[in-house]
Amino acid sequence: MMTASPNFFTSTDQTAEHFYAQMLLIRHTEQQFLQLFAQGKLNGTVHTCIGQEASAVAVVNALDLQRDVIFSNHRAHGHFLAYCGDVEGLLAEVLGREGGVCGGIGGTQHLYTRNFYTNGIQGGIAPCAVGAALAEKMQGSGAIATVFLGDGTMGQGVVYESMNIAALWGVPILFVLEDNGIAQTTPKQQEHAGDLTTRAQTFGIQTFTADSFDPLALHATAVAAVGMVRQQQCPAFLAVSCYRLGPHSKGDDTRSAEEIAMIEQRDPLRHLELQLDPQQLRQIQQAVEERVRLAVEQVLERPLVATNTTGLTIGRGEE
Amino acid sequence: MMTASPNFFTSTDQTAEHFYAQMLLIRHTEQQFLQLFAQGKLNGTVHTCIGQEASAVAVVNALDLQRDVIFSNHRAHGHFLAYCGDVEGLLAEVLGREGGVCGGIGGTQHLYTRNFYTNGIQGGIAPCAVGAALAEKMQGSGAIATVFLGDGTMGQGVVYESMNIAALWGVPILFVLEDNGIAQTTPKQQEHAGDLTTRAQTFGIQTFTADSFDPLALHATAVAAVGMVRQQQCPAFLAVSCYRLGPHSKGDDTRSAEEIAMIEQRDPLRHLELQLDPQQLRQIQQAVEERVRLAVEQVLERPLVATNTTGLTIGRGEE
Amino acid sequence: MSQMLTNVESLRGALHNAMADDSAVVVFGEDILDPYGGAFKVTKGLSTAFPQRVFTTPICEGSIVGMANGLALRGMRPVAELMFGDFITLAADQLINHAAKFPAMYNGRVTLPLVVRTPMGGGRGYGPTHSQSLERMFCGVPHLSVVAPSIFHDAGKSLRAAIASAQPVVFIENKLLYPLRQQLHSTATLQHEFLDAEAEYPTVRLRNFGAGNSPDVTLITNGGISRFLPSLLQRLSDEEIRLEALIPASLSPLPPIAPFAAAAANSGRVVIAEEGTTSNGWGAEFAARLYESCMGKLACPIVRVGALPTVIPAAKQLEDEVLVSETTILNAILKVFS
Amino acid sequence: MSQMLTNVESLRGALHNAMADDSAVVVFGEDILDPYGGAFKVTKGLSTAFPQRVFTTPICEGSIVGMANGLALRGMRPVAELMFGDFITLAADQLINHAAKFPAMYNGRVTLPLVVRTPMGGGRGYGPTHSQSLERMFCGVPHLSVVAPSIFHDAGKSLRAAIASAQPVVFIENKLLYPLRQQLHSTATLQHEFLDAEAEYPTVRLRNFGAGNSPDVTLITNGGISRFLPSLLQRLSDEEIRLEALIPASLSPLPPIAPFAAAAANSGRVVIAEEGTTSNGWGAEFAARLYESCMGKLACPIVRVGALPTVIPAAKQLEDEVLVSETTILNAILKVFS
Ligand SMILES: Cc1ncc(C[n+]2csc(CCOP(=O)(O)OP(=O)(O)O)c2C)c(N)n1
Ligand SMILES: Cc1ncc(C[n+]2csc(CCOP(=O)(O)OP(=O)(O)O)c2C)c(N)n1
Ligand SMILES: [Mg+2]
Ligand SMILES: [Mg+2]
Repeated sequence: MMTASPNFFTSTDQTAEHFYAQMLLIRHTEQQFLQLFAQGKLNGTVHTCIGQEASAVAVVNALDLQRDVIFSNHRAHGHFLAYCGDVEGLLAEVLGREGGVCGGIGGTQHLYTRNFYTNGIQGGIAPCAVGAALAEKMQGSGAIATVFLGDGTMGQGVVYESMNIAALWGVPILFVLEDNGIAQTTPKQQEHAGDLTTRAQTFGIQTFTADSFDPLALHATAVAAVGMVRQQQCPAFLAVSCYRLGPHSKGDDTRSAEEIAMIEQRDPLRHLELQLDPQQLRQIQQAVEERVRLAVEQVLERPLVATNTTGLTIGRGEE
Repeated sequence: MMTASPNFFTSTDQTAEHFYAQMLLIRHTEQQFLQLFAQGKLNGTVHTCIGQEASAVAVVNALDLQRDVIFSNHRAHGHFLAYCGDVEGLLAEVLGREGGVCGGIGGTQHLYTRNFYTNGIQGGIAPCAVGAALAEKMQGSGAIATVFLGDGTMGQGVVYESMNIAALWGVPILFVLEDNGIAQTTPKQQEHAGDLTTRAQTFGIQTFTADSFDPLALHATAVAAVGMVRQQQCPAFLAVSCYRLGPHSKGDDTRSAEEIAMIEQRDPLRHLELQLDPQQLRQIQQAVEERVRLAVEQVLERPLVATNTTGLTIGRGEE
Repeated sequence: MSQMLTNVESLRGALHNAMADDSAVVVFGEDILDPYGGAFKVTKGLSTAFPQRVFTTPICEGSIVGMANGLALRGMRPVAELMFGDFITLAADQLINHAAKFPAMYNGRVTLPLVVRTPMGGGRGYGPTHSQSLERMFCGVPHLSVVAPSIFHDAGKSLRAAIASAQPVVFIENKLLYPLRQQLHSTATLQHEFLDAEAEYPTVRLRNFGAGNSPDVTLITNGGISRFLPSLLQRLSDEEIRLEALIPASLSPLPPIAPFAAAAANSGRVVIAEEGTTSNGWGAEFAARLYESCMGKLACPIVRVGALPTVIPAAKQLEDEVLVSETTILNAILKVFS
Repeated sequence: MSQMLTNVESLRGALHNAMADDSAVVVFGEDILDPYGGAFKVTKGLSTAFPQRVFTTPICEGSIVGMANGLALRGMRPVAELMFGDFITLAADQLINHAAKFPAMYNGRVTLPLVVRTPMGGGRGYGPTHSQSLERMFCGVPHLSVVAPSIFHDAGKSLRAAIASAQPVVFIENKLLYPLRQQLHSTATLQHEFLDAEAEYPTVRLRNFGAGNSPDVTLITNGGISRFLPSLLQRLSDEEIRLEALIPASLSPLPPIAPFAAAAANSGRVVIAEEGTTSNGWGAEFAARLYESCMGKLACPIVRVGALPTVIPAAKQLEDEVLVSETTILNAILKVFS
């Protein structure tokens, strides 16, 4: 049974309750960000992954977190937390408090920890991920790389360059398309002609599809995809259909109330709740709530990050 | 019957002898360039389309040359001559003599005349062509745009961005892939994973394929593709398989003697010769030889282009 | 005097009027359709008014500018929006090797009336890839103009001039200026005039002192930095330091240097402030030209201020430290003044 | 003294040795495999010697540099070749928003030992999109180095230093230098020394006069322009004009200005020559810094020479007119000398 220990979040248990706990942790953390922003305690912006937590949890748990490399994007909090569970490091980073994973320089869109990297330029990270996967292959580490891309990001040509090279050279990389059907405010039909998954196929890349509404099934598919990438040392493409429940960043949601209501019906958290024992559910909920509440409290008590942060003075910056 | 008049080259006759004459004119002009280079009379470089003349002639003749817009690349001489037949304008441009179509500024890779544009950056012209086609559509001119791309150029992501937009917005553009199986020195198998034509299909673009070995059949296919683009106001993709008989630019051919010998078997000019009446053939050959010889003579007598060329002083350049 | 427009209102109005006046004007960009109207709302209302000529695009900045190039070559007047100025790197090839090349390399036989609008600048906590001022990379590119109105310019008028231009223009907007009101006239404490009112992109001269006096210090700046000036001029006025600020809207090519050199020689003390980093920045060229024209006439070296040479951090206090502030400029002025 | 290597030999040797010394070095680029060995033959022989670590790529400059970024982040030492420097626009986003950002924005917790090699420069009649010197766009980008050896530098040694560097380097080669022999020692008529021999990318000092004399004119230049210097120094020597030329290999960040300022103050007359256009060029920053450090010590304004502000034409006589020649530089020197 799930315990409320602070690192239940990084256990390797792959059960419904474990996934639920991780997803709920992400959900709560994201909600905190929106609230902190509303309270004026968060400078800048955030793109929350509310509604898409299952994709983060199910895919990241299919990886070998000791060695695999992850590249993510503007909507990275879920991937980050599923990877390392470092709520405080993330909160501090976004809130500009001491102990942020990038010393407050990166902020929400530019996160780094261990083998986890993000950037705020849509698509540009794709060839970086291919290069990283190639490095792992050349070094014989057995690791693979995974890169998360949104449906809108599939508009960038560099993604196709990357798929071509990955397939041509047998690079062990998993392209994960998180297809929430929207890019900022633009629905997928106004972004793309044809079908996104078959685009990957034409590069000779094997594709997998799954729905985030069923996290365990998605996880099984991700495990298969990851296994293929690792064993065959070649790319795979996993299209995850999911829904963004919240706004793009803060208040910028132009979708209709009906559409949002429809999307709420597809909330994978609610779906998982039905599968769990009510008592266990409450226990997890309490544990997660407590975890996030304490983390926020604790991080808000930390001093603002000091201005002599090393990142700013390295190399060229010393001039 | 074919006459030796200087503008037989721009007649709208679409017969084997007409195509042959145009192809031969291109072949001779290209050979002159290589010779002039060898003689030290040509500064810089040229990429000749020797072996690929059929693609230029068959596709360009499928267009409405009064209004359609053509975008080409580094290997543009054939497209240019098939479009306007201006041997002198091309020679003068590449030789830096007066009367060059771009005053000697552009040179071989940067040609412009009327509705015909080229640039030396692989792939970058593709979105320009989409924009041009969109302009024609918005202006209701009935014109379409055509863009010539090599197989190697399909490595550039911007080509996929362009196909996506063209398909999404119903832009009347014909993408012509001139697939000669090589990019500079790199065979297609080292440039691409999967199949190039199906890549276009996944954007919902209708594709056509043809072989330049049979110029009349290729022309018929191009006519069908152009007709579809114009009538349905949507993109099409025409994959032309062809062979580069000459080097990439000057002496840089790393292919084996056997490979070249094999390619020579696929010379569409020789193939067409078999279909023509021998007497007619000789007449065409003489006429073309004469045309090119005189053009070269005449252009070499012109003064070098003067240094106060207008292009260099417009706008920002005046500073 | 009637209430001045904000910058975003001025730009929005200019786009509306340009589209109404000329059916060749087309507008492109990511998420620019109503009701959203673009990330910074400059295109708000446009797609409702001109549904046939306003296009929301896929996310592909290279092709956005590439398409605009093709439209411009074929008789349209495209105005492309890049959502953040940082993404202009993705359009660098289309700007430099296409837009800035076609007219000249085709020997002047085509025109390329392109406008690429994009918001630059920090101060909003968006972090390293959403806060830069990268326009300096495009300054000095032959056959390409870089234009950046300040709050003392009529931004909409500058945009109309860019749209009317026969050559490609990178049009820089500043995120922090959008909500600010333009200040186009003199006030009791601040003299506003144009050095060259008839120029395509005029230069503003601001003074915190009256006629008959000469300035103590000359400040040359542009774009977003202008937001500090109303307060700065007031503060300096309180300190009885007479400041003359010159604010060109054309960052590249630079406007004729003579009036700037005359002003610099007059005060003998010059500060150049820009929002981006100073090394190889806009101000480097300006400084070099001023020195060339003012040999022996400057009392002290020109002081250039700009962002620290590093990334722009997300955390507010770090970002404040890296970016230019009113205080940075004030200190530079006090430095040359002393 | 033994025959000096040509630049291309020097660079090729450095790549060989770097690959032999460190199995983390990987080399990428278009058409770089043997027997062709790259458009300019710098990689010739490499794929035969190291078949597992030399990759010919599809035509996709953005992803070439992007991949190199990923390799560098994960412990490799990638050296990417862009076939022509003009195509660096296509990699601008990977250089500026990725390579130059990762180490700093991740708070110094990653390194990014990337080298992007590319040939710049005209003079070969390749026309507007194959002849530019675009490195100035990357000068001043924080956390990115721009390095360009001259014929008076050991190009291979500079390349080794770039490969050994923990941060990203744009390494500029000049097309016309490839076949020229490096000149690394003094001759009867030309004094060669390094200002800062221990620096990562040292600055060369050349003089056409002996010890005990002071220079009449200081020339500051870099890269491809160095090809004019042997003849130019000789010609000036014949005219009894004493020239001191300073040739930094690090274009950005600039080397410490003090020795340059001392040299400039010593002669009082400075010419800066670069192959690209001068507006907002490398020389603009150099000039601005020199002026700052030499107030009152220069006899006349610094003269900057570079390409005319337009495209680089294909036709030889037009190209010659647009690009810097020995004569252009000579005239500039005579101008400041008089
Ligand atoms: C190169 C680039 N262009 C544009 C943007 C602005 N932008 C940030 S997120 C976004 C939408 C992305 O949509 P999608 O890829 O579907 O991801 P989602 O937001 O749905 O997770 C846009 C346009 C950016 N960050 N980078
Ligand atoms: C952006 C860019 N990258 C590289 C080159 C150099 N280059 C010129 S032609 C060529 C090969 C093109 O191959 P392909 O597209 O197949 O056309 P082909 O030469 O076979 O006609 C290359 C790499 C270029 N001109 N532009
Ligand atoms: Mg999406
Ligand atoms: Mg080819």
